[in-house]
Amino acid sequence: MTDVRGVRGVTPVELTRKDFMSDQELRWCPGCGDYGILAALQLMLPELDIPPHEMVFVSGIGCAARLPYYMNTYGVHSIHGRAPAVATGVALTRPDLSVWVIGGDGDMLSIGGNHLLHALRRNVDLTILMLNNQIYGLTKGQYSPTSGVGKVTKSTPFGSVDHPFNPVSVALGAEATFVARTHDTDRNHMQEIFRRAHDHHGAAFVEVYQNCNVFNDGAFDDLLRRDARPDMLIPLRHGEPVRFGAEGQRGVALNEFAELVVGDVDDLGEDRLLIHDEHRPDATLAFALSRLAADPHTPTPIGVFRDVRRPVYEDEVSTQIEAEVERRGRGTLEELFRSGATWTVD
Amino acid sequence: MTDVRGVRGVTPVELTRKDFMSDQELRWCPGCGDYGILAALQLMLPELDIPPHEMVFVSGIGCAARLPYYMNTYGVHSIHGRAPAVATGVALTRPDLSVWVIGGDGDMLSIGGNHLLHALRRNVDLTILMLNNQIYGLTKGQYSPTSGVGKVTKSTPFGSVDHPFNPVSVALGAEATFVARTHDTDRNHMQEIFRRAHDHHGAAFVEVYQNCNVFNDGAFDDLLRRDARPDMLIPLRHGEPVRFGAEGQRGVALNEFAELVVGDVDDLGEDRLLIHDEHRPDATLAFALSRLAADPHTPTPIGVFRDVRRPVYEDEVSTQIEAEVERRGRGTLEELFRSGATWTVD
Amino acid sequence: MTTTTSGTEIAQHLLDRVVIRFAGDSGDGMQLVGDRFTELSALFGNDLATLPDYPAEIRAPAGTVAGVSSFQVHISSSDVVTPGDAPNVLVAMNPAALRANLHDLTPGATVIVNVDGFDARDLTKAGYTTDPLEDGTLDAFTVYEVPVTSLTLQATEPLGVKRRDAERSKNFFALGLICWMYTRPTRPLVEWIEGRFASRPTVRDANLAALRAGRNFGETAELFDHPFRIEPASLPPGTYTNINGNTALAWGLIAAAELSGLPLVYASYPITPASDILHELSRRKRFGVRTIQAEDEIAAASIALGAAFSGALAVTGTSGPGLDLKAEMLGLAVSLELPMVVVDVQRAGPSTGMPTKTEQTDLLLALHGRHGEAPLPVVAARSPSHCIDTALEAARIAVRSRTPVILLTDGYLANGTEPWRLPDPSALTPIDVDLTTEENHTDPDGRRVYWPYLRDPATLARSWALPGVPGLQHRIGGIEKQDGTGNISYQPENHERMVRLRRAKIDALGTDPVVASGLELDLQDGADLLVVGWGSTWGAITGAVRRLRDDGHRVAQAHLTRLDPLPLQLVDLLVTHPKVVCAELNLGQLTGVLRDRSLRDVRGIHQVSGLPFTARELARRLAEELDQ
Amino acid sequence: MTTTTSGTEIAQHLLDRVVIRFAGDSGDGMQLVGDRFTELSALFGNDLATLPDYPAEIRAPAGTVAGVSSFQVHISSSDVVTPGDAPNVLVAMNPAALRANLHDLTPGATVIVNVDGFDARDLTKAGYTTDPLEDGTLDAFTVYEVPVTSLTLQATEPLGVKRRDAERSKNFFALGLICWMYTRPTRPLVEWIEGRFASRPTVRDANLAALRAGRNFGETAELFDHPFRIEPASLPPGTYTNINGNTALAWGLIAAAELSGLPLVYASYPITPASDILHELSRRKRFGVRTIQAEDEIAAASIALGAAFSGALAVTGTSGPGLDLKAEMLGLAVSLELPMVVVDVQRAGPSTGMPTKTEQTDLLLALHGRHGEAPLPVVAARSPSHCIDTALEAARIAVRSRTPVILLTDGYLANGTEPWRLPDPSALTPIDVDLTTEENHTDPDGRRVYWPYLRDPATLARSWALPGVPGLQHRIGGIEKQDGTGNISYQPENHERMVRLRRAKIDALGTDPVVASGLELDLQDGADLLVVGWGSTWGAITGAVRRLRDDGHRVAQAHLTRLDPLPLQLVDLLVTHPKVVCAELNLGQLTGVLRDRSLRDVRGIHQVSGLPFTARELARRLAEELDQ
Ligand SMILES: Cc1ncc(C[n+]2csc(CCOP(=O)(O)OP(=O)(O)O)c2C)c(N)n1
Ligand SMILES: Cc1ncc(C[n+]2csc(CCOP(=O)(O)OP(=O)(O)O)c2C)c(N)n1
Ligand code: SF4
Ligand code: SF4
Ligand SMILES: [Mg+2]
Ligand SMILES: [Mg+2]
Repeated sequence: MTDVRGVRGVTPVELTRKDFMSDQELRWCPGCGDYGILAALQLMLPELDIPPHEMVFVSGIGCAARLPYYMNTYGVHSIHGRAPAVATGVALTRPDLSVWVIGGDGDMLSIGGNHLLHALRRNVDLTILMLNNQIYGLTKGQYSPTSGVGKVTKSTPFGSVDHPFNPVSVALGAEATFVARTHDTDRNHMQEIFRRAHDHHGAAFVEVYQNCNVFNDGAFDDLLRRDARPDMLIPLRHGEPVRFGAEGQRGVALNEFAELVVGDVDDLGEDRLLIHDEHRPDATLAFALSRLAADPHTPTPIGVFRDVRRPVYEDEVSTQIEAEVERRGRGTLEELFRSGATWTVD
Repeated sequence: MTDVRGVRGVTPVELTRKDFMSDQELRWCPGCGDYGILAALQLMLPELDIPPHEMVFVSGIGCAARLPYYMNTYGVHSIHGRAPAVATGVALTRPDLSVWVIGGDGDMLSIGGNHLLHALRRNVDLTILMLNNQIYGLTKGQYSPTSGVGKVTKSTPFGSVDHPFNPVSVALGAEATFVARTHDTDRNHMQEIFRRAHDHHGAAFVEVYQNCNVFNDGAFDDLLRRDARPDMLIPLRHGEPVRFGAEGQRGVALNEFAELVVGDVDDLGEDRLLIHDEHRPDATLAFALSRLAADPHTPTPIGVFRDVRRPVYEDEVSTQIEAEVERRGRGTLEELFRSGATWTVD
Repeated sequence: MTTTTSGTEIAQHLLDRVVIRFAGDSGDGMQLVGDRFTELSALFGNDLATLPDYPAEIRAPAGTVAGVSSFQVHISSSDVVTPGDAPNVLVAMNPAALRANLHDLTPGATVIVNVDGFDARDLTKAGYTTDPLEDGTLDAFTVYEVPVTSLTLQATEPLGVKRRDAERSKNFFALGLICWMYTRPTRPLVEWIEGRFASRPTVRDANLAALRAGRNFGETAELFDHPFRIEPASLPPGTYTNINGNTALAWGLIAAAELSGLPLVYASYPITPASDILHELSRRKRFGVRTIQAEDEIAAASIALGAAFSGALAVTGTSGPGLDLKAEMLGLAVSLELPMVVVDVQRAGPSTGMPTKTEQTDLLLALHGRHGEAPLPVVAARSPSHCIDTALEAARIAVRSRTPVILLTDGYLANGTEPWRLPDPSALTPIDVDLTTEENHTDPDGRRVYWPYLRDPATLARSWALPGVPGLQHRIGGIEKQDGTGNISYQPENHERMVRLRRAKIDALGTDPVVASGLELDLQDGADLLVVGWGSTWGAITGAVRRLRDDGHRVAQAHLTRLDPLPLQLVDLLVTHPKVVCAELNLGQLTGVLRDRSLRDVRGIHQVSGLPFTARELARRLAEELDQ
Repeated sequence: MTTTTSGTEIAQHLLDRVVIRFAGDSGDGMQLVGDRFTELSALFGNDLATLPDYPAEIRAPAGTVAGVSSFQVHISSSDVVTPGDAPNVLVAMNPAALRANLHDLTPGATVIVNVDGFDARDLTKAGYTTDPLEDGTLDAFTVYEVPVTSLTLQATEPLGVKRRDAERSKNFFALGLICWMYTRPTRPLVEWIEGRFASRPTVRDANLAALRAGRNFGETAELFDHPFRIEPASLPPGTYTNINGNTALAWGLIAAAELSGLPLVYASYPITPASDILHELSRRKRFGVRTIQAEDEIAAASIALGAAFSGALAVTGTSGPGLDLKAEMLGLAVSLELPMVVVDVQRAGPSTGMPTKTEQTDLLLALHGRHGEAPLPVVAARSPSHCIDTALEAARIAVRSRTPVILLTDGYLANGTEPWRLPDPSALTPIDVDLTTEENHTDPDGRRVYWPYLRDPATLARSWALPGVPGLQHRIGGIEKQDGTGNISYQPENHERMVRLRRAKIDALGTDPVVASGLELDLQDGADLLVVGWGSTWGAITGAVRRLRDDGHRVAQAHLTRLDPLPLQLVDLLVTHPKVVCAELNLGQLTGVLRDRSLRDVRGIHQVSGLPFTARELARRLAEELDQ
């Protein structure tokens, strides 16, 4: 079999943001949170030392899903909801590539929920960024599976009656090995989380809070207003006690029912503060953290909830093939055709 | 509008198992676990005092999904994976009916995973029984999303490389309000759990361990062999300490990372045993319990993991309609047609 | 006619018709002024038709050609069948709008440009290297250069509005000007502005000021000689409302629910251009409508099927990509023989295609897009308001034959509007549901039992009993069923029988007296040519046929609103006309069906550009066929 | 010929052909003995064809008609094209097996019954009220009553096997008996049993004992006069293997991967009757095959698309319900113009239908089942071993034209077997992939750039560059693309152009020298009738045409293995023959296409019973058409 993968490039000496920018005009609404997310991504990527031609960005349909067009990498803008599965096909075929999946909350949790779950369960080596604006942007403003109860939108003029998903909980319930959350108002945090997600070998799921200023403006303002952040964002740092507030005066501790509670450190007691551990084999701690905030209106953890190692799907597939070829030799058509009973007519 | 729902029957004085048995011949393989599950169901149903004509059983495709044919109720044997959505249509239209969903692990967690998740999230008033045999029975033995890593099946002759779902964790991650687990070797336990699931107002998800003696015989034997049960089944009882073993000598306690650990009660200390609480608003406790056993080969909790109240989807839909009719009166076509600007030509 | 608005010589005061296109940036509010002008003209009594056209889904950068949004309206004192071929008047708010629309104008047309939008940066953004106002580009047209932005700013200055906000009112300036030009009373507009912006008084006042300023500018500036007048059309007496296809469809479904006594359940997943049906129905809680935004289109179809089983008038709506996804569930509905309406608002494909553009390319998908032999009726609306009738017809057929029905509209119908004469609701024909409420068969042992697949001998429809009725419990599924009992059957003869029965049941609709003919005929004795079309092209084909007749040709028209079963007389007509041409917005999907059925050499006229036919272009192509 | 095995008078020792059907309960191992007998006959050198038939998916209660499983094999010393119309010999292991199969026998046939299975309870379970062995039911047949069960028990008793286990060997007794009757050497069978049951010596020994006992019973019992002999067929020289359609398809795909140098990725979701393709490929890790059991059919298609983009020979396989689900992703593949093979093993629909039964009802779904204008090539296999060639052809077309290709087989081909002559692998034609590895276009400013939609002028195929190549980064999606650059374009003219280009690209395959004709012709000078068919009916039609010719009719045959684009000469043939009949296992899906294209009154012969045509019945119906 000839090598069809083309010539592998030598990594350019120094990659810059520009190397990752395509020539296509950005088509999001002015003020859209997607701009900042794209920028954070393009600023971070050069650090990975992977040339753009070894990256594939796969998306479904939605405003968020337009992102691959703006990346000077290989890219597939597929159809609504199917990006995790399309990306699985890429990773399965080409474990040598860096494969990214971009989509919105509707794309990934409504029509595409199942593909996301199975990609996480299989632990395919994908970096999945879900841009959560709690709305359908592209179709001009219907509620999404992450919109809150009571949300008035075009399809819920009397307020939504659907209880929303908590994307971090969903991912953890689906056996995800890496789960994190970040937001479009902190470029550094995004860059850090994107890099961590990429560095994780296996499926990495990142929820990015994103403002849709046209159809759901300010959905995350309670958290992300500059003055609210210290009291509303709970930064997760591996190995450190979970605390927040301008003076670190607030903290998170465990109660007797395996649940986490938020309180003043003075009341909780410093030594009772939860020490965050991303690497627990048991997903419960991460899940408990995800339940701290039912919606982005009470103190909400951001950062890496979970980061554990587990065999990666395409690696295991390759291993089985290699082992078999090793054991019994590469098959030939001659052998294949003769693998059943044969007889000869002269 | 006329009432199209037909004449509502008066509940017969005394319902019996026979009232729920259809005239169709059972077509499962001899020895299949599905027989016992059907029997438990038909034995329990009379207790509910709901006549069979007010029940609808909806299923997808699979061996398990054949169950509705054997029930003397209304029933839809739909297509693979879609039963939770079809049943949502039934419940939305007819909140007066008792709606059940039956399916296998492939039906509900592979092709139908997303519909299950959304039914749970919306909290549609459905009683969902997932008969988990960790295999595709109907299609003659391929691995399922609950089959363990390394499982050799027709489609994985070298052993599966997919990490399986834990159905209870998946349901909890998807905001389920009622989650339980039972198994086909204990008719009383099944009956109790099925009744509890039915009594729950909202979506109730029950995982039933089921033996497929033809394609996956003995998958749960480590737990369910008569002699193994005391040491391998951890019965969950609301308000009671979680302990098991022939003499109750084994127990479950919390560690500092919100995780649960299994040990000898003597080592753990009686007072440190976890007290089970089905009604915690926070799903973490239930999730922690679900993580105790990664597969049915180590001590595994059975019973009700979680049972909380949350507004029910179709109730909320009805409420919005009733409130609007109350407020502004039932609409007429005359009004509807005139709801835009009109003009008259003489 | 069109010449009356052109040229510099004194034009007639009285016009029969005019086609105006408002064009500007996506953010310029062109759809809004188009809607307002349309409503004004409707209230004034003109007949009319509209064609909104907006860009790709996400807002393109301001000032670019990709970001142009336009709204065309055709108003007339006589019968209108299309939104007009080429605009007589183009209002261009910026260079991109001019550039994007210029090629649709015919020489002599009037162009009103907002000169304030024509600075060097704007020109570059639009891709102009020289200024079209100066380089002769517009020589063939009557051009009015109006400083719309600055006049709007001037007019709103006294109100103390911020410059950025004031600029937003410039669309109302343009509207005021056009209202003056075509002698529209602005009273209803003022009221509308007052109502709409009641909670935002500054915006309200700015818009009112801009509107007045535009109007006054027309009256006082020496640019225009005098206004034109388009008399009210002599529409049949009655009360009218201006309606688009999506709203009409929603109303038709509500009417069908009322007429059948079945509760309406609408399950859908948002998709352009079908979403507005969901939006409209979601608002109508007072009519008992239950809407659900499903997790995807498969779920929407599944929910509809569950609703149908439970006794709802079950409907699911979508566009092409969603119809693909519903295929398997539709096959189940065919097998279960449950009533259900499936709306497909077609858009340009394949795949994501061009979501805001129109096409008729889902016909063969609707007819054949399910595995196995899974026939179902397919109907299509022929104009925006006809969506109401089509919804009623689809529901009637679905319930009568216990079958899913596919209802085709498209982007052009969905967003286009026309006046609709309100019917008397009490005069609408009720939909007979004919539910089974007791056992319908006697066992050999004399026991009365319920057989879900017992059929009406005339319609071949199966019995329909709803959950909740004692004694009628039954279970149905997608495995082949024994005719009568509905029990699972793998018998070869039974399968053969059921396959043919399901087809015969659909065919039986062709002769069913309760069902419409599905054919709109405008024949002509001794016609040389029969033009066949279906669905949304009715207006354009009618317009083209009129033109041909005006030119002295003898042309007959047959327009299908039902595609399966085909209308009964159709094959006869195909066989008896010397020439038959089928015009459709695809590569010949109906054409192939007609050729198969009639064995006539039916010729096809196809266009697959995302745009509707214009009557003029169609007439030209038909004339070519006549010449051959 | 068939009469030679019937009657009680001395029959000929030498037979030209025989059709044997083994029938018993699902648990009786009929498929196994059928397979074994087939292999034995293949090794012996007969030409043959087989038809397994098993019940609905879950095991029905033992002893019922619904639970009967059967295996028919047609062996001959001359050319075999079908598994035979009616069995000459029926082996019935119980009353249900007799009842389920009796109606397929013609008078004079031989029936071998296991009388031990005929007690009152067995008869009742099978629905018999009187004993068919005594009530005259079998008067027209030669009946041999053999106590198969008790003789098996006797034979195995010395081994100390438990009764229940010993009973399981009774299928080998029946096999032994038939082997004696048709003079098959049992040596290979003995070896097979020894190998297969090596780890379970008791089972091995019981089976061997039963086999011997059955053989000896034939030799010693006075029931049978003498054995028959069917000489080896004069097949062309070469090495042969007996192969079913699913295995053949899998091998064809592996061969295509080897011939193209592309790695094979097969993504699938289990579904009857396609699952065995997944099973077969999953075993073939030594060939570098990557298989993935996806979460559903949509995911399987998505994974295949991702694999195609990344440079795999991407394949997804399914049956009808799964093809419904793949529709939207196939539309994307059409739009992305990526090579991909989509296998549909058709089964009886609509909906779940009858999963183990065969049908040709997905043709129009394959041709038209996607929204928008989304054409793609469709090919179909005409016999089990032809699945190999068809897989190669599908892959060749897909790669050549950068397009998804639908490959149709069906339940009959999937499980039926026939001898296949092994080709010399080195003589197979390589598949030229023609990847682009450097920039292919020069910008106006002289910069070399990569344009993914630059086309080969002959095939119209677009350029294909794989991720990993520096400088060729590109992004493609389902929104309409500008021809050449592949950038998003909403331009009406571009869309019209692209729609027509995509169709033209498929049509171009019709004249492509690298592509097969797609037509199997067996013409006859002055033929009165042309019989057209497609796919799996080739054997039955060929058999029917032979019969008609034997009866002196002049009949031509044209068999399609490509349905889009239609083979070039086809329309000519349709127009030049006095009568044309199209025979297919649906309600006339190809028939309609032929009528449309040729405007000839092509008549249809349809059967939709879940069973393949028999040559005899087809000949009868064709003769009727000839008489008209
Ligand atoms: C099969 C299908 N159904 C529906 C659509 C319409 N659609 C496009 S994007 C979208 C949802 C967009 O929301 P989200 O995924 O949250 O992305 P956002 O636009 O908010 O970034 C929908 C419903 C489609 N393109 N395809
Ligand atoms: C769309 C579709 N894909 C595939 C199938 C084939 N199929 C039927 S049941 C089934 C899975 C059965 O497994 P499970 O749901 O676990 O049920 P079980 O038979 O084990 O009870 C599959 C793949 C189908 N019927 N429809
Ligand atoms: S609609 Fe919302 S999410 Fe989409 S581009 Fe505009 S602001 Fe961004
Ligand atoms: S295959 Fe397995 S699950 Fe299905 S009926 Fe048989 S034993 Fe039960
Ligand atoms: Mg969103
Ligand atoms: Mg299962």
